[in-house]
Amino acid sequence: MTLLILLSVSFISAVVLAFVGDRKFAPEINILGSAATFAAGVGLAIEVYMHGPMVAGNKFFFVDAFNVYLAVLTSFVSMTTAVFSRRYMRWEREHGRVGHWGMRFYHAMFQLFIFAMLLALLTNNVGVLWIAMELATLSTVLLVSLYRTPTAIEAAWKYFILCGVGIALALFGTVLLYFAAEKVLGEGGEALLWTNLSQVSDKLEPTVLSLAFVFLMVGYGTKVGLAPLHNWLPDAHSEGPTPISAVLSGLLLNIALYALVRCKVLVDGATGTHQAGYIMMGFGLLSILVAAFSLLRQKDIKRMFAYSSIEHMGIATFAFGLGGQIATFGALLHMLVHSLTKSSIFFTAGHASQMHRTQEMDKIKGLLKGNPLVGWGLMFGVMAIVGMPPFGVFVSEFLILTATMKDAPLLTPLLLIGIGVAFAALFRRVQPMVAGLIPANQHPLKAAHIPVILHLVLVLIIGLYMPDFLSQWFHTAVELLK
Amino acid sequence: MIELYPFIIEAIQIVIVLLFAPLFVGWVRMLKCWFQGRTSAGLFQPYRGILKLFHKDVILAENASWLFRFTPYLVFGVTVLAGGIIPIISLTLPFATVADVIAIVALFAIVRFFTALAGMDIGTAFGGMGSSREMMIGSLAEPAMLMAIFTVSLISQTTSLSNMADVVIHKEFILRPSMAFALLAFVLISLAETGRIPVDNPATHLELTMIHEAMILEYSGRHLALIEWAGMIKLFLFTTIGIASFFPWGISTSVNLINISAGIIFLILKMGFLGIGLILIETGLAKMRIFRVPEFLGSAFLLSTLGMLSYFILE
Amino acid sequence: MSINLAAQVNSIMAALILLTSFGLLVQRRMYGLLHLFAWQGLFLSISTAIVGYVSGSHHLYISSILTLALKVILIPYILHFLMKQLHIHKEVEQLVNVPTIMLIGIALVIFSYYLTAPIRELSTLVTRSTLAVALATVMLGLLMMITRRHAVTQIIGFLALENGLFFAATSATYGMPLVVELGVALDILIAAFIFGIFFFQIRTTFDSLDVEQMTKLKEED
Amino acid sequence: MNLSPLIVTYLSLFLIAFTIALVPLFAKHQKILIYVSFPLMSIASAIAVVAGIWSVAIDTPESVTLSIGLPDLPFHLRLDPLSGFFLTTIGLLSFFVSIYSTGYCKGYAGKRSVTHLVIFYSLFIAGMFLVVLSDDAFFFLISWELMAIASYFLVMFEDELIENRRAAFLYLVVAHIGALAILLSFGVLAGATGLESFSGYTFDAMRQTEFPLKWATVAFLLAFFGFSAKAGVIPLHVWLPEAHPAAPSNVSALMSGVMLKTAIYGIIRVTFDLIRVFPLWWGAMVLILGLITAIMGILYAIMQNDIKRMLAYSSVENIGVILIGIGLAIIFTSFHIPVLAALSLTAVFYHSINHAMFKGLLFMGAGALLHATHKKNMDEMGGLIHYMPWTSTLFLIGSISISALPPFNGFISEWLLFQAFLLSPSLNSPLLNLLIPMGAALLALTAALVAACFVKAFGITFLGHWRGHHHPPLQKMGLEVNWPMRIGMILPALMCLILGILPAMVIEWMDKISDELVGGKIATTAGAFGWLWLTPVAHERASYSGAIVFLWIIVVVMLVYILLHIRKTAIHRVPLWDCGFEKITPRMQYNAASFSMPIRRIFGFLFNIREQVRLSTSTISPSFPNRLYYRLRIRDRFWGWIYRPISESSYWISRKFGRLQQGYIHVYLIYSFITIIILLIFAR
Repeated sequence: MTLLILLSVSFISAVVLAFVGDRKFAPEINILGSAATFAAGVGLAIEVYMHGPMVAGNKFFFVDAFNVYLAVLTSFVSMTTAVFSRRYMRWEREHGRVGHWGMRFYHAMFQLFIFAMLLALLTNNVGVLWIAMELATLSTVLLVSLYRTPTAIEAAWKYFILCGVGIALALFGTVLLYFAAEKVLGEGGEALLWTNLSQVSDKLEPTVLSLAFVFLMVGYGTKVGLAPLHNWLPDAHSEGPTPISAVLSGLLLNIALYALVRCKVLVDGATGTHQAGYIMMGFGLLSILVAAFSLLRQKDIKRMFAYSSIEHMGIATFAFGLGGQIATFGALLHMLVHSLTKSSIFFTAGHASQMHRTQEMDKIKGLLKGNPLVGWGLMFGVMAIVGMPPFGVFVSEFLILTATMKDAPLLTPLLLIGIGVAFAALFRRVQPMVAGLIPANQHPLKAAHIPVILHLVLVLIIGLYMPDFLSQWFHTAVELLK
Repeated sequence: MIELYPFIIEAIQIVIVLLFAPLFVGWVRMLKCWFQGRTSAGLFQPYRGILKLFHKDVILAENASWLFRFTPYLVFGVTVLAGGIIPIISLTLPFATVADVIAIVALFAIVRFFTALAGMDIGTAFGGMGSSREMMIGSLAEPAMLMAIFTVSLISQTTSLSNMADVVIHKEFILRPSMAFALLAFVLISLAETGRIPVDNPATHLELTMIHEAMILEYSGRHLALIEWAGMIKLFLFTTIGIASFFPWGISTSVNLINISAGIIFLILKMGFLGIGLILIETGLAKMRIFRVPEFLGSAFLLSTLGMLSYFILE
Repeated sequence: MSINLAAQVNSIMAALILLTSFGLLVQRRMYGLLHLFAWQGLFLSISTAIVGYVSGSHHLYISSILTLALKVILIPYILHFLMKQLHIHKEVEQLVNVPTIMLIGIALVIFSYYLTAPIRELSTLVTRSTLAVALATVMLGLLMMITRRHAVTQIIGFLALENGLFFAATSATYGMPLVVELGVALDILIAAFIFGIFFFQIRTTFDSLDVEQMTKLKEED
Repeated sequence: MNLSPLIVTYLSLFLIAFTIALVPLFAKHQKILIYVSFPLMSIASAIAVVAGIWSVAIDTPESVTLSIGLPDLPFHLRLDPLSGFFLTTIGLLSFFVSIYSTGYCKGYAGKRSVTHLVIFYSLFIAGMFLVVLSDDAFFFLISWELMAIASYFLVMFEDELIENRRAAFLYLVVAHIGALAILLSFGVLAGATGLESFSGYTFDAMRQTEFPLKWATVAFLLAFFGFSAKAGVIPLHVWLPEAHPAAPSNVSALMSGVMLKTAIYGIIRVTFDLIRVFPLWWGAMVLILGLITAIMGILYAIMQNDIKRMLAYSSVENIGVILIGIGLAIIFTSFHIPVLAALSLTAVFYHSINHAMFKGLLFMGAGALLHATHKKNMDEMGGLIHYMPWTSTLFLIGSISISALPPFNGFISEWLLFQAFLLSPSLNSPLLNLLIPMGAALLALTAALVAACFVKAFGITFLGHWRGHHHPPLQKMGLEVNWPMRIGMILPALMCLILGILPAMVIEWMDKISDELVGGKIATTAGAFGWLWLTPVAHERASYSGAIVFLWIIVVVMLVYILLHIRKTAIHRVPLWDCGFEKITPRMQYNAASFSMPIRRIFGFLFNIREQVRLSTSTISPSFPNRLYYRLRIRDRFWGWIYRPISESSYWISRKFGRLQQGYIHVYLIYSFITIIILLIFAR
């Protein structure tokens, strides 16, 4: 029941907003819808927490510790993003960057996007997962080109084509998966259900599955933003409206990674080797390095943080690939803290670029004095994202790095280089933005402070005191992913 | 009950240090005059100089600070303290345990530190120049000195000068290469530390060659007297350190009065000969340019390090 | 129609699909592309129907009809409409080094065959040998997207790639579950609308549909 | 509840938390904020000192597990003698500095908000306390980075200056990379415990594990690298002379005085407590690095004209000295000579607390100068002894102490270190037999150079005439700093003296630490002749009595003074003798650059020096130049050797990676294409 509410609220809000999305009260509806979704998500989480994993809707939906935590996270971040977008989009509209239609479109698509992500998470069907992923792409493609600038259209086109191709390859992988599962589970819908697949994974044909994994890896990996398939990501993040960048970075990447990890578990079960893990580690490592070194040459604030997302997705992918209790725990935690932190960074970065009327970092200065919330928010957000304790990202990086040191010590120098360079690159850019005197091109702005503070406080709390239910959750999820 | 006797010997030694130091300087100057074919002013001229200075008024620059006035007293006090520690006539000095040879070097470092500061206090170019050069020389001479003495102390397994001398006296005499290196280094350093030719010339006030004299150029009256006196004691003490580490034979090892007297006589004899040696060096060499001094001291440092190395490698 | 015959017909369809893929790869004219694409859809639809007949799984007929409606009628029509609107139906695209592209295409086919060989051994289905063709179609679609510089041709390449997927789904496995196929079809439909919007946006912003112009966002300086 | 050192420590930490909580209340009233928070911080620090001294004295480790942290890895705290000692050191200096800050920060009131300063200052001290208290890898790193972040913000306090920002950035990057290395080191250690669960991250688990040599070496090297980056060991030191001067002086005092010590603590903790394996070459490596750091540090210090930079480089030198001791301790432990190891460790501890005291004092003195004259460049100061009698005297005491002159404290630790060198017998290793004499030689050279350095610092700054442009700058006595600042400096000066004249007592107090770490004691012999005498090994071998030296000097000076003043002689104050010139000007004095010129000449090859002399001659009399330009630039060679190559190669790689993304969608598609083909081949 809660499951149905969870999915339907966002869908209904999308439909409603498609008609009234340009009204004055539309942002409130948006917030309300997301809040209801979040409440339903929490309800679902409590149910799962109490009674364990469940299958619902004629086996169509499947909820366990792994996806319910992501569902809660998704609905939470989308709620705070909705809160943020109220002030942010009002400003955009007042300054003529979006019109009536744009607003309508924006609000409707925002909700549809959330719906697609939740569907992708909660569905039991590998095929439906694919459909939902495609839907998530399609619903955001036109949001990226919302401002209709040449670069925005270029970014959206690249996003559309690259993710389209990627996801098509994932479908091929899904077909192969079905091809293998069919022989064990028989024809029909049963053969595509996670719940069934995971039980018989050791009976699936290993050669087919390892081929399938390649396609799934490249397909969903494109969406995760793993190098060298990442090229759409910085463009899309930098050109779209900031709330969209925040959810793309904070949520969509997670969902794609979720799909990947689910597939990896199946493949591992079938092949009995660690091949899938090695592939993921390779992609992860490459992404970390490429992103870290690309970070050094960024000039655009949102583009820079997009690269940082690639880096962190690389870390999480690497950790999932590494496997083992501590690394998997770290990876799950990393997904959580990264999306909280990164979305709050995008919030502040968005405000910062509004204040200076530009996304060029060289022209952004004196944020600490100009708008302490934005300044300190950005500063602490970046501190958190680069893995400074006591923020949560540090915890996950701590676990991942130490686990790597134990299981694959020869790779740690590469990880270390990546993390170190990313750290230096981010700080080199952020410090001049927050420090110093207020420049002439800075305009005062009423910032949406709740989402930023809320996210950062959460990340801080996770870093210092992880609640029991959360860790139990993770532990259950770790067991699932073994 | 603390024995009183050693304290009496201590007192005697300090008196000897205070009185013999000018005498030694007088002896050296006399020898120098003879060597250069001049008529000397006599053995006791240094005493007369010091006394005269004590009776003069003090002329002080307007901007001299308390540090400038305090330095002579401190320099004198520290030097005398060192004189109470080094075994000159006897090895059983109660003060000998106050400081070992490292501390003695550090005591001389205090002297240098404050003299250099005093040189800078007035704010003349000469003072700064003297201080700068003095610190340069000191920073090379001091480690070399330490190394030379370390070599001896490694052999005797102690850093207390009295015990070092004790060991050398009582051990069988062996020709050690390390000792030879150390001795050579020590001679070189002593020349530098006490401001003798070829490093510094105590007899001139030629502007650009002064080192020690440049620092104390502004002193007068009793301040100058104290500093001069302390300088003489320093020369004397360096000689006695050399004696104690390399030629300790003759220094009294007990508190016996006869031994003490013998020790004093031995001291006078050794000093006499060392004075001649010093003059031979001084007349044989010319004053170096200031930037040749690092080479000179560097070779001393090298020699002393070689001494220590050869202890570890050869012995 | 016996199963054997059906399999033979299906193989012919597969060959035709592969042929059209090659045709798409080297066709310069817009209209020609469109027609080829429609033909490919038609072959796909027929193949699906045959597989449905052979396997007895009736939802494949629905798939077949869906394919027919979408890939043969609707999307070509939309594309046709767009081309008219954007005045590009007469355009001829420059292609570089057709022989090389063809050679790569052939290499891809061989590669696909090589890859799917072990799987073919496993399969008990009569349509098993078509998996290689499906993979080759996917790869050729990707190759087409790589070699073409026009937005419309890129999209056609993309759709051809999806055809390959579809072909894999039907021929290798006797079709995915219906809900999945419906969903996929829906997604393609939405995608068709979106690229329609895109063509207009690109056209109005860049004055042409040449994607080579869209190289502002890059890391090189 | 029984009162125990750990509970006292809690009290201190709670007080710090309370102080931070108070800050928002007074954010609008900056003066009150200063008057409330800094005294509270000084009380908190004083309490920590009590706890530290107590815990060392009772020698029973106490540990506690907090209920926060990771789910299965709650924060572990432990107060053992080693932590207690460093707690004492940190607490002592922060006690003094907090008093000083009350006066110092008043200078900011009305000019800029000190709210951040207060918050981060408190967090910084709390972070340092927690570093030495933490007993698991995770909490250690949290505290470690808390310390780093807090100090980063403190360095960036005056953020409108671009060089401060650069310094802070450099600092944070090096600190973070160091922290990552430490993290990996803990990863190795935790991995060796099996890491079945999160409890493998506790230090206790590591203590109970025997590490295979290979992994122990990896862990040691990583930890050493990480801690060295923090401690400023050459060649990882370049951030230090940038960051320490950039911070407000009270913070510089803490950073140089005690923050560096946390790195020393880390090295000792990891090496002697957690790993407990002592291959010879570790010791040799630490010793060699220590020697290089010491000698290079002090040479760079001599070259500096900025007083705070000079002090920062001098901290590098002192860290080198401490490392020498650690290296010797490792060597002796590997040869199973616990007494000598204990002697070296005692020297290490002694020097740690000494350096905290005198470097804190000196930085506070530099702060006082900055406060009064708003200048950092020595060449613009001079003659301040007349205007700032307190500051000058206290700075002099600091200079004497750091120059290792008796009877002050610096001498004791250096003396102990020399003893350790000299007592080392012929060891069964040719390398060491070469290394130990060379080490002693370089240490001696360092000690002598320190004196030269501080003669320069004190002489140029406080003596002579004012060198600034406006002369005389200031009315007499108008410059002296306020009382809180004076007290903040008087106390460490007193500590310098006390530590200098009562070493036997102090060593007896801290002897348990080395006993616990290397199983050797020296206190029974060190204090065998009562508190007056320090005889580290045996009476015959070496002895020293700081108290007697001190008393003797006082007595003789007084005696001579009285004797000479029985007969009154007049003192005539006269103008300076000007050598016959018309007028002698302050510009004729030796300045900082000229003072260090001889040493610069001798050791010039170690630096990257560019000297420019240009004469501008008038056309009338070409042989008499009317102006002479002199320009001197001294750079750290390590910039060119290590840092620039790293940064340049990073940018080079970055450019190469940038080529990946050249904007053509076709190229991106080709990536996908190639990726999938490669993977397919791989998977087949």
